[in-house]
Amino acid sequence: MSNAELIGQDPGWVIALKGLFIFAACVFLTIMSVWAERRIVARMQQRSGPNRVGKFGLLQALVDGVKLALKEDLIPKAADRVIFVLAPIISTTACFMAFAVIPLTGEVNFFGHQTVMQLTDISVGVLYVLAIASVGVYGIVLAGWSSGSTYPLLGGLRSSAQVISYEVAMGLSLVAVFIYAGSMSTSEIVAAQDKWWYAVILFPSFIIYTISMVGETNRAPFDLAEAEGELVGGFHTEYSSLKFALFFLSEYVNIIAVSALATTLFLGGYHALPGLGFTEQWLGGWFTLAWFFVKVLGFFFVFVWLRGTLPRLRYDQFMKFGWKVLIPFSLAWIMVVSTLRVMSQQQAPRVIIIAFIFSIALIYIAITSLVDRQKVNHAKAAKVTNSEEPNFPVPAIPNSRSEQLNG
Amino acid sequence: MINLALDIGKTAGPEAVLFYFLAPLSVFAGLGMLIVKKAVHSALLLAWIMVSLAIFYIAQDALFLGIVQVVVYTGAVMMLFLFILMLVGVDTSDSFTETIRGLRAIAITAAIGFGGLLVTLIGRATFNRPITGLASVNSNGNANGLAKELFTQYVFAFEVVSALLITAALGAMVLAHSQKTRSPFAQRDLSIARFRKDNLKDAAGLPSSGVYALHNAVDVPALLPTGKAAPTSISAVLEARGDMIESSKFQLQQEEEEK
Amino acid sequence: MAIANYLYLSAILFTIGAVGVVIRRNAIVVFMCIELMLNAANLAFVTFARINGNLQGQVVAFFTMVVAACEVVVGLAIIVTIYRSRRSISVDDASLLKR
Amino acid sequence: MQTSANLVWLIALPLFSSAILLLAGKRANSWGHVMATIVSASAFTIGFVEFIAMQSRADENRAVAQKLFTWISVGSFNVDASLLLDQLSICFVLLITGVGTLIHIYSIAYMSHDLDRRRFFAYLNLFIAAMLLLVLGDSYLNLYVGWEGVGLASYLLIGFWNQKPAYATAAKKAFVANRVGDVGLSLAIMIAFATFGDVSFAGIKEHVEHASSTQLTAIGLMLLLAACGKSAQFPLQSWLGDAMAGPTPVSALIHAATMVTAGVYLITRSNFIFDEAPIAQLMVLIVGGITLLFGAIIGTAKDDIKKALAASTMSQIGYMILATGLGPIGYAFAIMHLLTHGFFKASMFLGAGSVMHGMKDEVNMRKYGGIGKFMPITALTFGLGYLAIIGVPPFAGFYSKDKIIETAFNAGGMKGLALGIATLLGAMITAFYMTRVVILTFFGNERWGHKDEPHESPALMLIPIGLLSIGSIASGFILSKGEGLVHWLEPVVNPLKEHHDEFLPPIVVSLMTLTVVAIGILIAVSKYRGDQLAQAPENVSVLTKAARRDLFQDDLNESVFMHPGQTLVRNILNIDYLVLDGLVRAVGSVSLTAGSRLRSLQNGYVRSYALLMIIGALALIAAIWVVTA
Repeated sequence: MSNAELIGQDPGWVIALKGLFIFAACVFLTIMSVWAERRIVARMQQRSGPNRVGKFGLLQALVDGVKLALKEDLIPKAADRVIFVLAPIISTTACFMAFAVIPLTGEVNFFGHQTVMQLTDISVGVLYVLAIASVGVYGIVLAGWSSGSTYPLLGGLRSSAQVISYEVAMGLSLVAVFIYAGSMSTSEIVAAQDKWWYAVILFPSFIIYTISMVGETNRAPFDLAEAEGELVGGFHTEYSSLKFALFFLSEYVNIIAVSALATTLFLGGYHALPGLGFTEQWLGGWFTLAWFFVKVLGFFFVFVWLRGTLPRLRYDQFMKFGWKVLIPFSLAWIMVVSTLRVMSQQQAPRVIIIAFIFSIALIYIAITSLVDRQKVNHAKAAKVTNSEEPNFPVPAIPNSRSEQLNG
Repeated sequence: MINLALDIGKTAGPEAVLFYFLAPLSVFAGLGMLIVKKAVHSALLLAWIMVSLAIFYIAQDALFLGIVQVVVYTGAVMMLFLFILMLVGVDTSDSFTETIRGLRAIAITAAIGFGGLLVTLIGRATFNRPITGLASVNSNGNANGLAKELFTQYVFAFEVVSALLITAALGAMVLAHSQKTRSPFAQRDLSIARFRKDNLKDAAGLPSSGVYALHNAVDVPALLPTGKAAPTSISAVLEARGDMIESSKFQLQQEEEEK
Repeated sequence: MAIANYLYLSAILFTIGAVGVVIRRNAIVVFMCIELMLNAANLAFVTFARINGNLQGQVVAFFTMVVAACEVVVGLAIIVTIYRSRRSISVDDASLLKR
Repeated sequence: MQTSANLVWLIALPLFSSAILLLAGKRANSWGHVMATIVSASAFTIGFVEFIAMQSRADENRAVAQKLFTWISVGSFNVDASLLLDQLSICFVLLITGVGTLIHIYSIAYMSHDLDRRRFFAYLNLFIAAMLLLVLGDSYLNLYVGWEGVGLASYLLIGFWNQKPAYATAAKKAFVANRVGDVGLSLAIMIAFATFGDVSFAGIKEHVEHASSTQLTAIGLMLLLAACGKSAQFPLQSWLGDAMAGPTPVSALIHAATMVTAGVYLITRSNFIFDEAPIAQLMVLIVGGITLLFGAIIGTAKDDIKKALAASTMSQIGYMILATGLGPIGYAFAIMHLLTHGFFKASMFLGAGSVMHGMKDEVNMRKYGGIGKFMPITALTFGLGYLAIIGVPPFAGFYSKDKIIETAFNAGGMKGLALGIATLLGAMITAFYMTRVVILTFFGNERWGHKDEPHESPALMLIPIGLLSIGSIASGFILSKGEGLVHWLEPVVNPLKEHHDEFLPPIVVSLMTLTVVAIGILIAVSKYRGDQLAQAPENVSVLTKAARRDLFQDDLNESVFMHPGQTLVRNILNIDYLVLDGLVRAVGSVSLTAGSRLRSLQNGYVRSYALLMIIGALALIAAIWVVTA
């Protein structure tokens, strides 16, 4: 019995309980992930991080949340009040809604009812996630605009431009998955990965998705929307108290959501790691939830890891990277994938498939070598201007000195 | 002949509830679009209407279109609108005094007549085929069915539309492109410019704002070693707006005594 | 509930959009009203598809969306260009041939 | 009818020569006049050879023809470009080429100082070609081409010195007056074609009895109008005096000897029409009678020697026209007078030219006087011409004019009496003014106000004058000997078989004529005997004043034709302006007003256009609503 049919049989109370469960899980994960992030980053920076409240400082995020909620709720005079209030609500709502189509477990016994931990299963589930993500952008844009201040506006515009740009790359990276899975339904995509994860088969897609999901969530190194040095706090500069908390929440829920989607689409979803399938049989359906969260938290760790190690990109570099690298590469990759897919569906001889892959690789090498040569040429051209003697005193540049010595 | 308004298959309860809840809201939102002063509010109301329509699509067995509606319209098109709105004259509220005499009255009259006639026309429209619904064509999934139509019967139109889309994208790029008259003023240029000035006093950068230890804000000028305020430490914008706090009260007491 | 209700809604929204095109002066709002009209037409198409029991109405609605997207892209580019030269996005200020 | 391949050369030679002279430009300056003269002489030779050949043939097949090509072929209407040389034509051919050649020779000397002599000769050759085409054409349409050609040549030659505005105006005047006559000719051709379906002389002559008298009268009147225009007959006579603006050889050739006689030729050629149209014939008589007196009276008052001669020409052509109006017997006398007149008038004009040549182009006779002493040969030849024109026997004028007077009397009844008296009166006045010219020019005291004495002209000028003088002495006698010309022309003009009763015996008429001539001479001698001739007297009779003003011919034209015409045109113009243009303007202004009203719709506001679209959509929906209701 497929997931869709199982969900179709759900009575109303099961749906309500599932929704509650997902919401609670998201909030809990947010709170714990804030703590986890601070601890991990602290470790990476050779600090201790929060360790006072509760064991290992586990309650730190909780008390922070309480403190945030008790702060004064300011609305600037220049703000557009309605939208100012509306923006964080849109943002938060949208990020929770994405979870509706994520299958968290396999078939489980839910208070005596056989079902799966998935709120709904629609045939265009992944598109739905994208749609919700695009609605989520409204929260950021409107927050930036309604604050009636320059920094938030710039931050909001930046983040919306960023999200829209990277949504394109993200959508393109998903196309390959759709082609291989033959469906846009999340549960069917998970089911299609029972042998091989798409992270393996469609490795380039996986990479593109991973990059663009970081961009999509405005996280470091792509956190230009809240670049403190440039824009103070970005779109939420004027927000305080609970409304700020909502943005905070939505950011982390978003991280969890895109991680969950990545898990679903590329890492086999709730299924166990390869070779550990026996856990599912032994420990029952609910144990798949553990596998799911392990994978999601793995992604979360990557997010934190990135934040801890990489500096922020400059805005124009970032947009260039999105439009001039990710998207063209995705398009080319989709062409390759669809060709291969059609070949295998038509039972083409293996020789031809191998020849095709080989020729693609050759073309790739040719293009990259050309690009490299161009870069070298540019560098050579640039050297000439560098060697010009500036008309003010400058300290000796080691490289140029050595170049001069070496000829 | 079947009267459309009377004999079309009545739909189930939940859809009726959905409709009677969302339809008036979307009509009000539409009317709101016309009367709100700020264009951003109009845009939001339109986005709301589009989401409502998406829900209607889904309710009418057009799942794919519903989702695409949200992705394309609410996500991309309306976001583009907001974007442009914020780029150009975001603060301008529209004036509602009509400049073309009689236009508004005629427009509203004509529109009411138009809408009224259209509604009455639909009301008495007849339909000479039994209603089949979409259950059979959607049996394989709405997206699949639509894909089949698009890539068989309408494949040529599809290709043409894709060409149109590319053309539009290129056209927009050409239209919005402005030839830069000088190369962007980057950090490097700024640095060189600082050093090329007559005196090298500021070559290391301007002093930071704020009176250290007593106050820390961008609107307070820094104190020079002599204890006097340094006006260059304040952003020119703040200075122009008059948002500058007098720094004299933060100056060292003994300086004042010396005077 | 009769399916024709969707058509009524479509007609009303279309009319509202038409009024908006005429009475609003902000070019972007005018543009949005055009989008509203297109959307109203799309609703009618989807409803027709349901009435007729085939997907052709939805196909047309799909094409409408694509064409609307093109229109918006080009239109907004034009508005930006006009704004650049006239520092205004009022459609009345763009009555160039008038004076 | 026999054919002759030579006829075309008569026309082609001068035509080619003219073209060469006009196209060759300055290169032809040195030899152009010689070539033109040789060409003219060659044409005369051809004509003379044809004449000899014609004489050697029997009466009925003397005429020769040559078809050049088929000119117009439209359904049943066929016009060939054909030439016809018959007994009538040969007279003209010889006159034109003969006098023409002499005048060419004369012009070589007369125009020797003119820078544009080559052009002058080109025009002369053009004239010769056109005039020959006129007299050689075998149909009215061919004649018409020549008719227009001589009009053109006349225009060009009158206005030869067009650097003087007055001369250019004179040329224009001649051209316009000729146009009136040309309209008459073209109308005549059209009526003839409508009536007979043919425009050739032979064809019309054949069918003339089938036509009604009204049609014939109409054709006749139109031909008369044409003749009036070309031959300077009343009421289209006014251009001839002004045409003296042209060089004197032109006056001699075109405006005395040949072109102005084309009207006589036309009427004579159309004898078969006039014989059947008594009213038209009567009109011819009236026109001729009026003109002969008219010209004579003008001639008495002119001090300009050329204009006096021109008035005389007008008067003499009046005689010829009158003669043609007298019916079959008159045609021959008209042609005879035409030929003799051609000689003596050309001789006198050339003589006048010679005088002018000697007098530094002075034309006022009152500045002459006593020139006979200085220019004896010119005076002699002029005197011979004088005797010829006043009709002293045995000079040429006596034979031809006397016959006309006699025939006029013989016309019978009151008509004959009136015509006879008119011709007699004309003869007297002619004697008067010609005597006046001779006395003023060659006798009396010397009145030119400068030291330079007049000198005799070069031989190149005197030889042609002398030859013409011989003609003016002998031609009358030769032509009338044994009624030679009358018989010669019989096949063409069909003289009436029955014989008229003679009103008076010929000898009586001759005596009467000589008597009135003598009276005229005596009056003139008595009047111009004195010394006070340098200034024209002021206190003169009304008639003299009128004559000095050309008998008000220009005033008449202005008041009868020009002013009503101008008024008519002005009114038509007003109608055009108010009614037709008004309609057009009304359409325009309605469009403009509608446009300016509708323009408010085009206000540049996109929104109002959108509103119009909505209204259009509303109308559409309403239409659907109504249709499906």
